Amino acid sequence: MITALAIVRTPNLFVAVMLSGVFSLLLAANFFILDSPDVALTEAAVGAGISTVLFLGALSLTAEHERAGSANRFAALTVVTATSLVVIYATLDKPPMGDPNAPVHQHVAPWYLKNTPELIDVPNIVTAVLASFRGYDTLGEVFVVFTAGIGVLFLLGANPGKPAQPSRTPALDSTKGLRHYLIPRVVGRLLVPFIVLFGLYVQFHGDYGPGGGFQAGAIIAAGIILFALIEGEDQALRVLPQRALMGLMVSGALLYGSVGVAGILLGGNFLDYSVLGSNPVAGQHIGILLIEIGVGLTVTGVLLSVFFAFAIRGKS
Amino acid sequence: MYYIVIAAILVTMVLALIRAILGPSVYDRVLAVNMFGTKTVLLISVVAFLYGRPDFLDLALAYALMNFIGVLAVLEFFRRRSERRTPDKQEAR
Amino acid sequence: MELLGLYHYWVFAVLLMIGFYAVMAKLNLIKKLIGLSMFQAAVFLLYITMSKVDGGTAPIIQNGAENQLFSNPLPQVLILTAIVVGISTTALGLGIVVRIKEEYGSIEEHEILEVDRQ
Amino acid sequence: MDTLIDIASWLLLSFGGVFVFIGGIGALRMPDLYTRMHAASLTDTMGTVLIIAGVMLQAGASLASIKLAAILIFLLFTSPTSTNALASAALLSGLRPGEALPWRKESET
Repeated sequence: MITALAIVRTPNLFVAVMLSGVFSLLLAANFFILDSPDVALTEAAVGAGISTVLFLGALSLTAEHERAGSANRFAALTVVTATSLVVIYATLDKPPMGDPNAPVHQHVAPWYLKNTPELIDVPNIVTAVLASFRGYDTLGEVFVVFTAGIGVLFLLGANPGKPAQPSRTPALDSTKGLRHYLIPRVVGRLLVPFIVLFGLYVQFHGDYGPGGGFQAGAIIAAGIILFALIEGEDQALRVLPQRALMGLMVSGALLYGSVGVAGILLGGNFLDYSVLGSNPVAGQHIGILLIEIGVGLTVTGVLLSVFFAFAIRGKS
Repeated sequence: MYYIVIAAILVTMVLALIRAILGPSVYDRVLAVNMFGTKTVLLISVVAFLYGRPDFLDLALAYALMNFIGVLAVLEFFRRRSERRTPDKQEAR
Repeated sequence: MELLGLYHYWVFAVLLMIGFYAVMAKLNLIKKLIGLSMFQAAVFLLYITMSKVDGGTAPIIQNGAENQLFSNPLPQVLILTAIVVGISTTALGLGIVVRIKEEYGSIEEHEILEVDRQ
Repeated sequence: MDTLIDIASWLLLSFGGVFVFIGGIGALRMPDLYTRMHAASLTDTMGTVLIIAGVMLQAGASLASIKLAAILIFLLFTSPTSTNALASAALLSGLRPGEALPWRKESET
């Protein structure tokens, strides 16, 4: 099932992008089978939806056919085989898959599993570890995402102050987006609110089932991208101007940081939520909720502004 | 019983994958990818029941939505490309 | 039997090497990026494989069920964030590629080098 | 009663599996895009409905069934839509139905 994907490498660029979409779907299904629904949800939302769209956006800006072959194929192959031999030799030392006595399962993980119910009382342990025990890490990740978003905006120079050429003729405007396909348009319009609603559900249900800020951000962004595909980017930008997206990014990151600072002000440590509520457990709940919202806002903002940056670039 | 269904879905996924790799035209590939996506949704929902954790159906829902968005994005990409190549094709239609 | 338990790691190794090969041998920058994301995916797969426990179930506590064996949540947390970070770095890479295309008129490595030499 | 429901759901599941499989073969073996589309849409509608109905019977009346129903509705909305968009896009790009059929080729020669 998984090895079949080795074939993904071969054909032309466009096909490669589509096959990589398939690849990430497969990968996500595999994650699901390996008992990690949270990760599978993220991979599905990010890999299958958004990265395909982004790659396509970049492709439409560049060439879509790869030109003649690779120069130093032989050298590359040698290096690759050598490395793969090393890697496979290394895997021989690994414990067999699913072994409960493997070293990974002996370190801090049992402590998380044992103490989550009493300290945090959130059913989804992944969320608990993500937002509370390892809050610093997640803060760092959020800022990496944030920085990457800003980097793309710098590179593609999408200037939020300047509206994208208002002098377009209306006749041309009516062909923007998938407008002339009636049925997709109607159905898509019908679906957009449901997708956003589903994203919100994932966001706030993250404590109990698979979900959380990262996934919800990706899903909501995908919903709005669908809107942009159907109605054309101009329409979408009118609803959600880039200034607002910047606001989303910044406010998400700030929310996360300020929760941490609030912990200090209330007498705890940075990112220590226990002091936020009347008792520690309630405080943890509030903290996790706020942080997930912060993460969701940032991810939505970044992904959308990257998408719009590509889209606008493509038109001018 | 679930296993038989899962096997059927997996085989179909492989067939769709072959079609996606062979596919003479791009549209064949899009079709195969779309089919692959729906099969993944089915697979997830059956596996969720096999594992006895039916609360993971959210995943299948997310897959269904993402797949749709992906296919629409691909079509939009084509439309734009053909517009760029032959700008007057719109009127000819 | 011992070896069968390792096959997931081999899948990981093969994927990793395919990605590696694409990054090194392909001249097209977008192809390189796809290879890079495949490399990432292989690493994700490695982590998630490690988190699996036989007979365990996903680490979400169900009401009414006692003493369940859970898979390890820690690698899952790491990968969850890594996926999102991965897509944003890929987006950054794509942004750079688009700029390169605009400056050099090509996304093939050797052609870019030629333009530089002139 | 329980066994009855079990049998019903198993029947549905296996029929669904059969349909999915047939559709898969069809999508691989059919001669041109439009016929392939027809085969693929078979798996999308018949297979999906049967399998999800079978699983729903197993789930009984619970939140899971509601989610399954939502998945079913979404699939029934989206997959014909994307197939339609695909067909119209292919038609616009100048791909005519029936060109690759074997008898058409024979009659031309």
